[in-house]
Amino acid sequence: MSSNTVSIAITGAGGAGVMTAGQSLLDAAAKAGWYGLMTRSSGPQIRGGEAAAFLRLSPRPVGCPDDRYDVLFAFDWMNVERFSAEIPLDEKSVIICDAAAGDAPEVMTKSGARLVSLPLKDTVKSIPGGRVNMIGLGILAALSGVPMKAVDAVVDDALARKGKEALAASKAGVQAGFEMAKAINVDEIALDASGGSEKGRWSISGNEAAGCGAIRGGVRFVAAYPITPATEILEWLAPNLEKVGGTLVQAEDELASVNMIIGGSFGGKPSLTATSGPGLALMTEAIGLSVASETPIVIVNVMRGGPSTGIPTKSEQSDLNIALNGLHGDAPHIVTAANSIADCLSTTQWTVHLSEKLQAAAIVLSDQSLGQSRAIIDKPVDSGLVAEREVVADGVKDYNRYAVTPSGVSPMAIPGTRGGEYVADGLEHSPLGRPSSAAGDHTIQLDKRERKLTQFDFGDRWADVDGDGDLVVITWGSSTAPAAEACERARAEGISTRMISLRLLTPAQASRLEGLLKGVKKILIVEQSHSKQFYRYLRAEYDLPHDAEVRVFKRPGPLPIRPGELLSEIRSWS
Amino acid sequence: MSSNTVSIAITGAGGAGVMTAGQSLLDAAAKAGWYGLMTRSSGPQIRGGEAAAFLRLSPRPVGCPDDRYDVLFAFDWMNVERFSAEIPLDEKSVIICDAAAGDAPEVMTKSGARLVSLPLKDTVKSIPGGRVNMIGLGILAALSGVPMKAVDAVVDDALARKGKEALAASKAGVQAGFEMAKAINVDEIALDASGGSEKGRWSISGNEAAGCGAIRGGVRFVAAYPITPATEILEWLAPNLEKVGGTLVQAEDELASVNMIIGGSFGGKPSLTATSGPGLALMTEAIGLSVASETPIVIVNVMRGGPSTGIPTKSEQSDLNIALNGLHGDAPHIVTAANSIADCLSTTQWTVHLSEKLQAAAIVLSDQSLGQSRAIIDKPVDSGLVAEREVVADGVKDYNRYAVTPSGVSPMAIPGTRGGEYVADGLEHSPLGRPSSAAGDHTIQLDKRERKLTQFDFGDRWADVDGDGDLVVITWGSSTAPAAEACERARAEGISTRMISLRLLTPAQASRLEGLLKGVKKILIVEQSHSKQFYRYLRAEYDLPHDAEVRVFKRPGPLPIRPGELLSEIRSWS
Amino acid sequence: MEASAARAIPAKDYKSDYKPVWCPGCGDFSVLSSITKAFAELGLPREETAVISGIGCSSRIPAYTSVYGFHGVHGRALALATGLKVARPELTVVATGGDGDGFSIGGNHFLHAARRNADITYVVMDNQVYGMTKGQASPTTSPDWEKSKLTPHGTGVSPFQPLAIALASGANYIARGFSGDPNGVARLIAEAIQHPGFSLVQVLSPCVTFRPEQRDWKEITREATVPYTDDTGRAARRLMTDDGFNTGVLFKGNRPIYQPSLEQSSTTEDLERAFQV
Amino acid sequence: MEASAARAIPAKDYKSDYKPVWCPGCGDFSVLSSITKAFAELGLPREETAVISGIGCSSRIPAYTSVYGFHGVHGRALALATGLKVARPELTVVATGGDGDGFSIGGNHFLHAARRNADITYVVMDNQVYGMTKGQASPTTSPDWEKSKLTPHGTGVSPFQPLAIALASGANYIARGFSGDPNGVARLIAEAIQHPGFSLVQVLSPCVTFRPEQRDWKEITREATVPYTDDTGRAARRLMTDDGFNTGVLFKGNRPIYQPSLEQSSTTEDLERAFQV
Ligand SMILES: Cc1ncc(C[n+]2csc(CCOP(=O)(O)OP(=O)(O)O)c2C)c(N)n1
Ligand SMILES: Cc1ncc(C[n+]2csc(CCOP(=O)(O)OP(=O)(O)O)c2C)c(N)n1
Ligand code: SF4
Ligand code: SF4
Ligand SMILES: [Mg+2]
Ligand SMILES: [Mg+2]
Repeated sequence: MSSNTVSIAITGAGGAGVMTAGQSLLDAAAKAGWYGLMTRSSGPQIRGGEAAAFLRLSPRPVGCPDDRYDVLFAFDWMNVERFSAEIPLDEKSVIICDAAAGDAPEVMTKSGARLVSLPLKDTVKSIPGGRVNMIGLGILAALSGVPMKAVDAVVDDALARKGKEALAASKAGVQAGFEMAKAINVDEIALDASGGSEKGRWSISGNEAAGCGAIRGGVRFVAAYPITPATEILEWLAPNLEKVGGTLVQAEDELASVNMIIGGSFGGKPSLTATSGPGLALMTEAIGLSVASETPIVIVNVMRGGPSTGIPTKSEQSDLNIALNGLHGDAPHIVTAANSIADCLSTTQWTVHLSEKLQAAAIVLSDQSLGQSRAIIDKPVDSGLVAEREVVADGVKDYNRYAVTPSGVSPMAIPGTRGGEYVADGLEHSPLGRPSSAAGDHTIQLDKRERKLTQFDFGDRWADVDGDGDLVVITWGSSTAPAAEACERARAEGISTRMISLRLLTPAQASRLEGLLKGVKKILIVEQSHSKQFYRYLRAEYDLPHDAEVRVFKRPGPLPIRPGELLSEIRSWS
Repeated sequence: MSSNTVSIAITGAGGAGVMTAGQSLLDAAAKAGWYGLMTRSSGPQIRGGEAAAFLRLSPRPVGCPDDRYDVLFAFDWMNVERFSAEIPLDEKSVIICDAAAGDAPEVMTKSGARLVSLPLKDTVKSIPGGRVNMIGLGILAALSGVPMKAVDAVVDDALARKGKEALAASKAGVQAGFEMAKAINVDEIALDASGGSEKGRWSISGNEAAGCGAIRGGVRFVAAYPITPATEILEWLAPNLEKVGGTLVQAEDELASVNMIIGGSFGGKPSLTATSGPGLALMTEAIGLSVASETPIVIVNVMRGGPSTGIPTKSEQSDLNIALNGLHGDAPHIVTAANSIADCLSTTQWTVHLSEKLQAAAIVLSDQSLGQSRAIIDKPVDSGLVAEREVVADGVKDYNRYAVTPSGVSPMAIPGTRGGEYVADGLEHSPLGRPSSAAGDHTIQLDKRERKLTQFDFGDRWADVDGDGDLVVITWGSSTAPAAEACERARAEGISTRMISLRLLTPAQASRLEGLLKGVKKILIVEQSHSKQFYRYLRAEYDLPHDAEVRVFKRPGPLPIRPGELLSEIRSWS
Repeated sequence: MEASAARAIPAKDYKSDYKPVWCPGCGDFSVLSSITKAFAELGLPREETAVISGIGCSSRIPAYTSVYGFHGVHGRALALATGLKVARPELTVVATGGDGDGFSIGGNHFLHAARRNADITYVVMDNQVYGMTKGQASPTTSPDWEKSKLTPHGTGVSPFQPLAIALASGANYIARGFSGDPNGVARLIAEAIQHPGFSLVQVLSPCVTFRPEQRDWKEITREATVPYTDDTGRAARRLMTDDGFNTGVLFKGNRPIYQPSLEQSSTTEDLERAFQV
Repeated sequence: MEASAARAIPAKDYKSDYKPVWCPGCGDFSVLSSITKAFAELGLPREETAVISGIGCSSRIPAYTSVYGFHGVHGRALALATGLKVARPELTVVATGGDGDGFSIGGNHFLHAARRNADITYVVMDNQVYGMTKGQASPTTSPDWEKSKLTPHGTGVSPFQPLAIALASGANYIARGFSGDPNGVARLIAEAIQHPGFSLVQVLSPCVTFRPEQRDWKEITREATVPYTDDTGRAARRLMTDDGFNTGVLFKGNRPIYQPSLEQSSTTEDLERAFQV
């Protein structure tokens, strides 16, 4: 809802300070008590190429980029066409650029946006040690309505240790920017600064949130191999885990990392790894070992463009297939999906809890757009869900590791437990854990491993359900925010819609979803994949009402699905 | 159809010669112009433990074990209970055992089968150098109606190089068996030996057939890592491939083998590997590379019990999920399934052809029950389908490796081709093959890779369809033979049924299958998995008629699905 | 560890009552005895000990012991063992397996476990063949062995030198034994467990089924005459020129051990403060 | 190969017109030049030459050449290169990549490619870091490098010794160069291509972004004073005690090459006769 938010794109060559400007603006908005979201984009250069920061600020929580940008701030025009598809502009948009940067390229101006050229480089000359990006920060703060005080506080925090002169130069730059902004008529853009409230706000990326959720859930052992766009989970965990008595091992590859966490979990420590598609592919054999041996592990998979190496730095929801069905044999496991940056925390925490409780392999799906974006959110409430593995006590007698139980969960012996000595096995086995190829044992254990998942009551977290109406939008993961915003806008227009975002993908909660879909006439499925992976999954696992019309809005990455596109879809159907 | 076939189980301790007796009987039946099938089973010991051979002989082609055994021949009772679930007996069955072996165990006799105890060990004493299993061979040949002449010919072939005395001893043993058999009333069991015809019969296992199909299809490079139950494909290929100018590399692991064949195929040689579930799991990352780089490869996956190491020596159809959906990203590829031992040849050959034609990654699914069983079949007709890759000519100009074409197939340059120098890439790329993260390039290439599969006319081989009626059995792979036999029997009882066995699993031929299902009221889905993988796949990919009742007959391995079980299911529904 | 109480456990009590699937005469029977003897000699509490393996005939060993164990997937024993050891440093962790499991599919973990040098003992039953899959060449098979249908003219490839590779990778204790000498092997394993860091014990363990000629190993193996060294340069030269049949300890080093501390210094709330705006 | 015609191709024509994504100053620019110089010196026909890589900054190199190439998945360059070479022995196959790609995730293929000894040249741009993923420790990173958030106290693990491992595995030619000396590296690569079997050329190639201190390498690297040896024992000792900065050829061997013959002796029908009853 553009009226309530402001969206800003900042672009420039490497070294222009695009990210610093964007990050500072986000921080300042947070200090002012607003919410916000910042995503990043850059060219193919490893370092130092053109970069873009995309911000959306609002006094209300913000889940995804808006349909359009109010402001494009271009430090220069270097390779800006690379980003043009990501920066929808229109006649109400303002393009601000440095007068020294030359003519704005056609791909930007053809939108009809108002072009404001300002003497940035010239101005900065008059500020000793000043940098253009601080002027930009000042302009953008003024434009968006972020109070000067908040910007100052951020600059103070960031530059305190750089010395007085640097600080003064930056502040002067920001001030100059504020002044310059007056020349632009900004009333249509700027938000009311009074909307904010400063209570317990967090600034966090989805990857940090996943790491934090892991620790809250009780994870104390992590082994992993770096991969874009999951690495930040590990980079956050490494120094933090050790503070709470855990540890992280950088493994030689993903085969090692997943087997290491099986070892750590066998040793009684809730264990986790994080990766992305190519790494997940390498892990599936051992995930099957976790399933067969009933050794709980959690894998956070941060999706990127596929197939193969694909588009490592961009988002896509195309690892759904492999997460659900990528294991050989009949291998029931858990797949959950985080549907917002904040939810990366709570879904990871919940998944650790489930994995431990059910002695199951569990995959949390996140993606690049959640993991590598930073949001200002409310401090997430702690669900209190932690690892609670069912174990046997020291001195246990006649222990059967894979005993048949009504719940399907068999109490586990942790090394150190006398009488519990057993051998975990990936071969099919008897209740005692001895290899067996007997049909009876196979069926008993297959039933047990299935039962522990299907009989468990997963509670309300299986999905987020919002609104009412007989047009239902079903979606998941990062497509949730645009879908939710589209539904909200539709409702504002009088079109009643219901939004269902599945958090628990498998075991499928068929009766729950089917219950919600009774009598529904229109189903819109929204996903960011090329081959309709989510749609196929829904068909396979749920009886969608026969008489409902089902439409699929799907598109692969890298471009985000925007709320307005979905709104059009909904409108055109009503 | 018991009336037309004879089924024999042979059991005994390691060293008793169970397999030799079984194999000789099968060979003799073949010499007599019959068809037959032999499967093997053994205890957990690596070598030298108890073993069982299961035979079914008939003047008509035989695709699967029967519902029951006419004869159980037990050299001894060592751990025979291990096999009891695999050997259904009834009052009409005959159990033949050595008088010296002690009492028959209750698990065998409770069937009510007639017990005939013969002085095998005693008799053999009178034959210098004689072996009990040759007496057994004689008895079983007589019981099943295989003429003495055929048995003699087999013994001649097998023992010629062992010297005259060994040969004489064996023949004497067989002769003694023939005589002994007269004491048993065999009229109800023995087939009419005249039913056979000796024209061009082959004796082949499914794994050998897959190897042979690979060579017929044009495969000239193989890299692989041994794994049960796929190894025999490689063991057959290694010495044979080199004779036709190809080669096989034993790789260090499956990651190497799949990447090696991508290298071989990039070099222009049709390339293949063979594996089973755990190996396939390790290969999925690189299969994605084959998809993205459009380098054709074929993987024959011989399924075994899962998940994880599971039950390596037993059959199950539970790698369907991973074969269809085990790749990360949107990665369209080909999955075919062989539905008989002979079809392992033609489906592999066809798949090589498809993979090369469409520059696609292709998985052929077979399983342990096909791969490691041996059948007497008609010499398979050569379909003439071979590798025909679309390539560019030497001296090509302005070459774009990933050029957008209507078919989706872009002509490939093989190293050695001047002007064709290009870099194959797993990163998303432009038509020229340069890395690109642009939304446009991604969509173009995703569309192209999908289009080349969906637009291709796969012809009639997509499924085997047999019979008519509004009860339709849909199945695949090794479940086809029992389903086909059940349908045949049902028709003989006047229940009209149609059988559809899908050979092409993906790309799904939706309009073809849906066409066949129009107006159908009863659909019986048959598969050997625990989690209904095939059923879920059908739901996801096809619109099954809304008003049809769908039932699923599924069971995991290791026990085979028997025709009679399916017949009961069909009967109870009619 | 209550040493005296624990020391009371006789070797046979470290064996389970589960009958091995091995062929009669397989060298692995004797390696199993050596392992249990070593455990008994060190008086290891059963519940504080774990045997981790991959897949292969030799990798079946955990089930035949009475300690904790993990029979994982092919080639990944050392990774799993590393995770266990790092997460639970107080346990004695012994990884076991075959030459195929350890040096072919598991080669990368072998390199990196040796280099990382966590306190793990790795016992490899080397029979120069893939026993479990019925007789293919392994990395240690000599190039001219023609009995596998997969390599009908032999592999044509020089054998893998596990000890030289272990040394170059960073292993801290390197020894070779022969399964025909179970007491000698038991001593090597006990010492390997006691020596800090990554210890490799290669045990020549005949596969009587697929490599019956290995019965001759009892004639060929001999105790090394040169004492072990702690000098990596000298050890490298020696191991590169070794014929593969010298038994005993061949290298003992003092390389740094990998074991991150698991002490807690903060609470989750402390960490979370960093997110506050 | 039409040597004289081919020899006419200047080094720059082995470069493509595609701009590298590398950071300004990255050592890999110079390695690219060395590779193309070596190709030019040997007069390799472009269409008979292939450069195969995995994933990493360094692994981007194939696209910057004008010969055939494959930018595969992380860690598998040598496997892919082996398949290509065995299937098409007449091609010149050069594998390239980084220390992470080759020695971490690709370690097993490194071992076995060296052991197999197919006629491949492997050029590793060693910058002791994962450049592409923004600066984590690689196997060759020194244990006390604390700049990666993943290992905030350093890895604590001894660096991987690629040359010693290559030797122990069976490589046939082992050399080290420094990207600051592009002509020297070009010579090593050319010689490596000509030398039969598996050749390793480790090129110290600074990552100016994540390891700016590596600019000092130009002061530290030096030409090796001892000439190379063909004696594996002596080479082993030398490489185990080497400090990692001696450049030049360090080992040249005569180990047997892996190249199955591809001659045809039968028809498919001949083979099928074996199935006839
Ligand atoms: C991923 C995978 N690939 C292949 C196999 C098949 N496999 C099982 S054991 C084995 C080799 C075992 O050789 P080794 O480790 O030497 O053990 P041995 O049987 O000789 O004791 C192989 C190839 C497997 N189980 N998993
Ligand atoms: C299976 C897989 N795991 C992880 C990654 C992420 N990744 C890409 S490059 C790289 C490391 C590259 O390091 P190096 O080979 O040293 O190359 P450099 O960038 O330093 O030249 C990693 C971990 C990946 N692409 N695939
Ligand atoms: S096959 Fe060889 S290694 Fe395996 S149990 Fe038998 S003798 Fe031992
Ligand atoms: S990050 Fe390092 S290795 Fe990568 S391009 Fe930049 S300087 Fe080179
Ligand atoms: Mg072995
Ligand atoms: Mg590097």
